[in-house]
Amino acid sequence: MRGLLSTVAALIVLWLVNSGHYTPLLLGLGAVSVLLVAFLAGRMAAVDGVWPDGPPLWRVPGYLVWLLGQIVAANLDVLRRIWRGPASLSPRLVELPLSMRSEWAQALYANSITLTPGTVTVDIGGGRLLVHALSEGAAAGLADGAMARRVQSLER
Amino acid sequence: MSAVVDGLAWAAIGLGVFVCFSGAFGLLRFPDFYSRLHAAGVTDTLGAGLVLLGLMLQAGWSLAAAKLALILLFAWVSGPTASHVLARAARHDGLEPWTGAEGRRR
Amino acid sequence: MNGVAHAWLIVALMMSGLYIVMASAHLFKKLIGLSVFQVSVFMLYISLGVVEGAAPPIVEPGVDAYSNPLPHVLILTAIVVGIATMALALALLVRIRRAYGTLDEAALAAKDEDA
Amino acid sequence: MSVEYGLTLTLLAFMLLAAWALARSDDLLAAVMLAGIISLASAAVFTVMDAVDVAFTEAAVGAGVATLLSVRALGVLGERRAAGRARVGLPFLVVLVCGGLLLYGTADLPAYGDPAAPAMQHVAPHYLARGGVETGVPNIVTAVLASYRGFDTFGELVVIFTAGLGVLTLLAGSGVSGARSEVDAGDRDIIVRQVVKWLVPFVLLFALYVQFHGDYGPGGGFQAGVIFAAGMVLYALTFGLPRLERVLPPSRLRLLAATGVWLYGGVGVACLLRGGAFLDYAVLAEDAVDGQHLGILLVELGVGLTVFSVMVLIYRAFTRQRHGGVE
Repeated sequence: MRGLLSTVAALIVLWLVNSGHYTPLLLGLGAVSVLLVAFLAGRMAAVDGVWPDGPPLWRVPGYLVWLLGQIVAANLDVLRRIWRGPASLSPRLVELPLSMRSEWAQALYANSITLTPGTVTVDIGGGRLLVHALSEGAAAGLADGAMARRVQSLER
Repeated sequence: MSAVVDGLAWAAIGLGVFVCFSGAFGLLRFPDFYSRLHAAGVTDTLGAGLVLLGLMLQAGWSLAAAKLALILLFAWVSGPTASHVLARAARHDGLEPWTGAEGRRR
Repeated sequence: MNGVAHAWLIVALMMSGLYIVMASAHLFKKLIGLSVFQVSVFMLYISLGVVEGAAPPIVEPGVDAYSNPLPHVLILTAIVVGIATMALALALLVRIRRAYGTLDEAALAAKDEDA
Repeated sequence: MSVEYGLTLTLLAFMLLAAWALARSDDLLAAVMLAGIISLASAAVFTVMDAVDVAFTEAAVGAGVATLLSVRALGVLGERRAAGRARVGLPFLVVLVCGGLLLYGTADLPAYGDPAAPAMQHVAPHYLARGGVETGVPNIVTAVLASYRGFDTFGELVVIFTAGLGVLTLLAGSGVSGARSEVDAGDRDIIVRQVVKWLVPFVLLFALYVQFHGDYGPGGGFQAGVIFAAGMVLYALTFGLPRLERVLPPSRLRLLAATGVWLYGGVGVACLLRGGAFLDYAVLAEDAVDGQHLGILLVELGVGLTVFSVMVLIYRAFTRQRHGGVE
């Protein structure tokens, strides 16, 4: 339920940011739209059993800033390799343990890995993560577990 | 808009275009499907990010800038998911990754 | 000075679509060719409504030159009608494939001869 | 040559390359993807040409729904390659002659962006000058679509509805029952499930935003309907068609599709009953402009409802087919 409530809050923000017309008519239509979507989202969750869930909102900006730094650093590394050519690659598949409990944290971790170029999550399941890394350095960067710890701390 | 902000905006857009171009170049240059995904990731993340940052600087403190930020957020959520789905489909189809010079020698 | 070079390119694209429709023996491929043809018609239409240096036809204070909205209206609805009719064509292909076991033009004609 | 024109030409040349690759390829899936690329590039061309509403629609329909439906249909057909021998000679000749004549015809076209072109002389100046005042809607495309040419649009909506009926009729009976037709959600992994769970509500709300802001910016019922349907299809792709059918029963969808057409026509009849002409919204309220505004809002809603439900129904009809194309 908490997930659904934060979904509604985010939907309201989305409407207000997109709209730019704050007349009674459009605000009313906005309210009806948000309620309709929330109703449908609730129905979907009731049908498939997956309720929207996520980290506490105040912890998100800190993680995003950290992730942004990682993304830029990883991009620079891959850019260098692009211009040096395939000889600079040493691609490999590595397995990582998946230490998060909740599904959203596992998905967030997996997508954060893919979002930093140089590493792509290939498979997930059975408490493990299969990652394709472009180089030894990229694989080692994941193996040290800094990102996993950050995502885990969001869970608490 | 001040000349400084305008200059920064164009610098970001120019840099973003260069990064996107590099990503496309890598897409052609890298040896196999999986490594090409990384090159595409460069375009998706930093390339798109820099171009949108430039546009946000041009838009100034307005709703347009907020919408551009939303676009970036959307791209950063959907992009890696798509990359992952592609990689997973390739793996399940039995496509083996290229492992570089050592792999070829073996 | 702008010319009509865009129209030449659009004609070339249109002809590629037509070529795919005629040259390919597979009905699905023909349909894809048709959609390429369709897109180029849309672009030719829209290009007739462009006014150099004008704004999109959304009235704003302080703007006095807009592009022609009429082609936009016609093409906008045509696109959605296009997907609906394309779905109809795909459904027909499904039925043809069920009935004949092939989508190859020559094979279809041969089966019709036999019947 | 202006920058915009150069951009248009570059994009067109790029599309021509894609079309060339399409003509040469035997692979049907590749053909679908190349057609999708051409479609997306054309959306960019429309943006450069100031046709923002069209670009929006083309991106959602051509590059999105059309590609998805084609891939679905390919799966159902069980065809991978256009194996048959292609003819070259005669088609090439026809294309050469036809293209030559069209190129000859372009000599009479006005230059790109010419403000004095014949197309700018007739009703367009009136729409641009008076549209905003007469309908109270700043987006002239919406004003023309829903009000000045509202009768045309009604026709188009009925075409979409009829095409949807056609697809359902053609594919009825040959489908398999919902439970077996789609892979179980267990097949989709955690990442996709979680991302889609978060994304779908935002896609749906964005569609509603597009629906109700068509008066002020690019958007309206056609785009909103397609985007709303895309959100639902995204859900079905991830969690399975049977689950979508529990959220949105097909009988309800069929009802909605008809309701949209009824709503549009009903607004027209309401205008008649209040002493105006069919679809002349001015009589709907005390003030003519308010009436126009109300009428446009309602018919756009009708368009959105029908387009959305027809798209989802079409997707469902294709998804329920047995794969491989055999009885």
